[in-house]
Amino acid sequence: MQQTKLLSEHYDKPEFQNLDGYKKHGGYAVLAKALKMDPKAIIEEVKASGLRGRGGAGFPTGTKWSFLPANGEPRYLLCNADEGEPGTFKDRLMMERAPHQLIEGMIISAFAIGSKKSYIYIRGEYDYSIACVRKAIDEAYKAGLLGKNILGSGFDHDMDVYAGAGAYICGEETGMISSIEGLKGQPKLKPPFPAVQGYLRKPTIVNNVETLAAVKYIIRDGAAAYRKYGTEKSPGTKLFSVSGNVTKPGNIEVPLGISLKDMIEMCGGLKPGRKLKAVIPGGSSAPVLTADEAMKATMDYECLAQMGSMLGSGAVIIIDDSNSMVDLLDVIMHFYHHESCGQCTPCREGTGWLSKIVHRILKGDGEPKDIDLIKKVSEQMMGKTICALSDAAAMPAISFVTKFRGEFEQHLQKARTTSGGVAHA
Amino acid sequence: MSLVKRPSPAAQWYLPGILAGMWFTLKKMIYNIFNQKKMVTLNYPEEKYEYSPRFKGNHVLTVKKDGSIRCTACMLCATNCPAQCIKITAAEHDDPTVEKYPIAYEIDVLRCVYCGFCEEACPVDAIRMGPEWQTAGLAGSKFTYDIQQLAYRPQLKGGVQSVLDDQERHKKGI
Amino acid sequence: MPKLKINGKDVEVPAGATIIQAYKASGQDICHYCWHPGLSVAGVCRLCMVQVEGIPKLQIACNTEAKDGMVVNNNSEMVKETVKWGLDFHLINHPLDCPICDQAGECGLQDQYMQFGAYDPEMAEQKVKKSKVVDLGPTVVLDSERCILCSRCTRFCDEVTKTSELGIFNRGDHSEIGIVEGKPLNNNYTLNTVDICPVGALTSKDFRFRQRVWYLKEADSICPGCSTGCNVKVHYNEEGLWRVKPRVNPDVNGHWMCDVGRNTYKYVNIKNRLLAGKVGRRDSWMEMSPNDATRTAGMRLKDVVDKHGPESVALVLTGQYTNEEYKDLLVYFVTGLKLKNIFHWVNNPEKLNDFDGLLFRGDRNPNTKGLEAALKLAGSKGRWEDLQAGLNGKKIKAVVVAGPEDQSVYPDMNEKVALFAQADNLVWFTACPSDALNGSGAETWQIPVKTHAEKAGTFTNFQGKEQKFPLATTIVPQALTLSEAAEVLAGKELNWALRPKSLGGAKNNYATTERGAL
Amino acid sequence: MFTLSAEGQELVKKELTRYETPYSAIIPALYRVQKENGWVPEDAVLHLSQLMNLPASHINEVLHFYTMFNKKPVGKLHIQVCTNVSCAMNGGRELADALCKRFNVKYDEVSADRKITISRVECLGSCDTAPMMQVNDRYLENLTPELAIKKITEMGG
Repeated sequence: MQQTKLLSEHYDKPEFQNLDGYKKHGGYAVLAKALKMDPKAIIEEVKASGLRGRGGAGFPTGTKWSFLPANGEPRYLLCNADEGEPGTFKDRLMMERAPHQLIEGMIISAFAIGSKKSYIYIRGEYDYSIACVRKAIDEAYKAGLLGKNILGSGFDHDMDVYAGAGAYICGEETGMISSIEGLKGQPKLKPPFPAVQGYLRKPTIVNNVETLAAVKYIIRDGAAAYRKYGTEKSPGTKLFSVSGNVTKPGNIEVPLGISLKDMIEMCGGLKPGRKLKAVIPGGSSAPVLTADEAMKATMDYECLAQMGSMLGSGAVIIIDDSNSMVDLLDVIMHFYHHESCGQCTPCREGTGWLSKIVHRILKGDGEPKDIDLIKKVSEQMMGKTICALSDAAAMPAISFVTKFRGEFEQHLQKARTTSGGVAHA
Repeated sequence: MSLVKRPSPAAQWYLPGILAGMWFTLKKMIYNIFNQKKMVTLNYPEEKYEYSPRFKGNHVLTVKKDGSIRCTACMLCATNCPAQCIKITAAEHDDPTVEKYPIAYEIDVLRCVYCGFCEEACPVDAIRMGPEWQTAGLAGSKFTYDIQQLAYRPQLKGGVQSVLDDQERHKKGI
Repeated sequence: MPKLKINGKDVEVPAGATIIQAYKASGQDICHYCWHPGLSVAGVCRLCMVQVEGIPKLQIACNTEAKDGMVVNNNSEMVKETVKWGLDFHLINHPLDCPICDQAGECGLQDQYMQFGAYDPEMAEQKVKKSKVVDLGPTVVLDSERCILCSRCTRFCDEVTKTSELGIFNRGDHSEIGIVEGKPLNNNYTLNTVDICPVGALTSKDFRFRQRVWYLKEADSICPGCSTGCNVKVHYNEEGLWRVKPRVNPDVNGHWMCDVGRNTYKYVNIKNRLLAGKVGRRDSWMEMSPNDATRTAGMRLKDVVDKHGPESVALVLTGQYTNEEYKDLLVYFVTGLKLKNIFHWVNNPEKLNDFDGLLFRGDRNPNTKGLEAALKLAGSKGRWEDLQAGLNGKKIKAVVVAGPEDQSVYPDMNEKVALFAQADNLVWFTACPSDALNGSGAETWQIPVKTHAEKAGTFTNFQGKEQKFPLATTIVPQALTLSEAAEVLAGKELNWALRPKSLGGAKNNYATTERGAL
Repeated sequence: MFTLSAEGQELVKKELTRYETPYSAIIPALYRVQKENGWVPEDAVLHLSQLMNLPASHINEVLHFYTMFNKKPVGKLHIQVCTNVSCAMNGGRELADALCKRFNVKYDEVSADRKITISRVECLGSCDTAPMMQVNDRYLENLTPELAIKKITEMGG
């Protein structure tokens, strides 16, 4: 199967990084078109396209935009490029290879929602991406694509890059707003939602890099053309970051709804002699799929939701039978323990607790009741906190121990036999 | 008018009874002289009876391995004491892991009813009731035992160590 | 005014109120830590979970606005289970050394665990170790391990005092409250953080380890520290007062009080008090009961008035007594002795109108307004210059002073004693002994009086608001109130049956203290 | 006490007005401190607090919240090896261990010659090239222990 390259069409052309090269491939033509349109029409177009947020939650973008209150308050557009979800690297590539594509999409979106200022929040580790985007913004300012009276349309817009400093939680939209406000990146209580009171308590829209870039293509080709890709409820193409035990890991752009089996094949399949054990379909916070489930899965929001997992940010992690699931869960739990912001108690204490239990099992000190305890603790962490990090930690924990219970039990068994047959009562 | 009943003539022969009693005493005395080990009585105060270690006698404050007092001055014993005979003054310890300790701990043993509630209330095994029971004294004021008396009186030979020490307790996550 | 149903009970709350406020209004229990009515909503403890009909997920009551027709409950199994687990999460890294902890007995975690938790804990992992006994500033000590990160104290410093000394550093379960080195928690409201701390993480250096809270009783009172008149609770036992805490009164002090006001309990305690009346002058004093001292003073005053007329006696009042006392005293002096020389001793006139913007005022008397009103009623026109002139010209032969209860706020104590001692006779009502008085050159009566905690009465605060307070405890039973003193001065007998008895102080065994060698 | 260079202070002042709220300048200011000093010492917080006229506790909160600010001294080469899922599956942890062994340094500590600090970090967003690591701000990808050691030695480690 071939990739369907919409966003990643010119990724391999080095000149695409520069304004001139970008313009050669039709860059900023869509912006000129959009600026002549009615902002409401752009929102309607995006709504009609059925574009869903590519950051993880999959919320329809057009609907999100229409939540903005119709008042005279200044609005902000924030681009979420804090790509922290383990397994995800699609936004980094876009910012490095096609920064202008993002900027163009952002100006169009800002025009649609009537925002005069936007920020691109890039995680601090992406030093090169920050440099690329900064350079591209400078070029755009020089070319009159940003600043006052863009392309003679009378629309003013300023854009800036804000570099994070290493916190997964800043990928959560309100956490990111806190971070840009110069506070700890702790998520804020909802309600009020950011669309009503976000950055500096002003109406704010937060969108993922890929979402904003896709807006450009929706305006270029129209909603109907965009809907040609993908499924009815999950239209469009999506960048998937495939990693793990495949021979050719990397970014691929495919229409939503493609089967996971095809995707694995597109990435060169598994290493010879290895068998598929499990797939994490949407970044480390997505519940894991067993090999059987993975063979049946199609990569769209609905199918994965039906299987009890989620598409998330599109980070597909392929796990073959050389890995121990207990070990992987330990890695994942350590991650969430490390990244919990420490605000809400269930998450702050629960992630640490889970991490300690799983680590204990891994080290051979597990007790039979631990598996059920993991489940109980995780269930109590679900939906009890301000943001979804608690759920993100609980979901993989529950899915790992239920779907691979045998492996965990084996580990406990092994622990008992290796420690001289003395049961840890 | 009361009627006095005279003793029977047989009862008037008291001498055999006395002699029988004296003979019994003599028999026991001779037996004891030759079987001193089997004697049940003690030559108190030269000899003293050893009560079981679980006897609820005079209080002992236990000490840690380094000899410092175990008590954390939580005052649960004082709160629990039905005779209200325990008086504690707490203070801040220099060592942050100890936090709080008693600078004064007094038990008025004349008031104490030896119920043992204090040792039951103690969460850190700092107070115990020992087998010591002979506490005669000449002055009433001598019966207010202070820390020195409770933890380090000479009979205790440097103090009673509690089973668990702080580090061990911490390791167990208590 | 939305009307809603809470656990089956109808409640009406003001518009914009949250469900947790509705719970408080309805008088029903709800588990919570981070929410505090005087602070912003943080919503981090996740314990005030409620089930709102029509919403599948549980909601936190503190951040959910109460809407008309809502049906809310927190007694369903699902909520109970969640709260139970929420408590378990709080206790995971909280040390279970309650006996050592100074908060035990008034700890939110203990109370709510007993009420809502009471489960069998399943946590068997090592607890996270954090710093203990951290010195945050001159008044507060922190134990990070006990902290449950409810963020009340940081919010207090950010929102109420706006000094932002405290912050939560690090993240996840390594988060710790702390200060930046070189910026200690040092403002006039620090001890409020101790009050709002639901656990024993923040403790007051002044109270820490001094008493177990279950030995203390509390009584309502009014803070005598300044003219704001914060509503407080004094905590006391038979040994005396141990601390002062604020009591909620939205009209006066809200939820808070200042650190200066919290120190007002100290001079009340017996070791700082004048216990017996003292009559005499410099270096030669005779002790007698307060009652006798007052009676002899009364006789002397009558003599002076009889000989030299009422102009020869001056009455000096400070704003530290209750309205009732002023009234009784003035009745005796104005109608009994026909006195016109009545003066108001203002301790620090230049700072009188200072205000720190929150609670603390420059007028360090609780009842200046009350005294002014009483003086006005008595028709006093006493100007300080007249007093000075009268004393200098030896026209005034006797001065009666209702001296300050808290002498530390009267910096001009020495000066004024020297001034008044120019008269031949000086009758001074004082709660605490004073070196200045002991050096008085006039024939002086030092008469011990009761402090604010030992009498019932009314203070009028700076707003003109009259605040009644009851008698809390009795520290010096023999001391008199000014009302009683007025009676005794007039030659009447006190009703001894009604006078408070001594509380006995620390418990003693007579057998060990009174019986000597056998 | 640590102070920023005149140039650094100028930059911080400029950042203060760059965003809508002065608080937003905290992260850039801390970055600047780290750039000048290699790590952010405790007293830099007080310095920034005076310079920026913001509460020191807020600056300290931000400093301790984000992992990219070094709160302890680090070596000239700060080697951050990713040990998250994809890298762990492809030998990231073994790579980190091997580096520690080769350069004789414990995790998060500075080597004896002050040149190297090795840390294990969470996902750096380069999962397709696992295992990978970041040396200062440079990504090194598709590594094996031997390759990594070679590259570090080339960079002067």
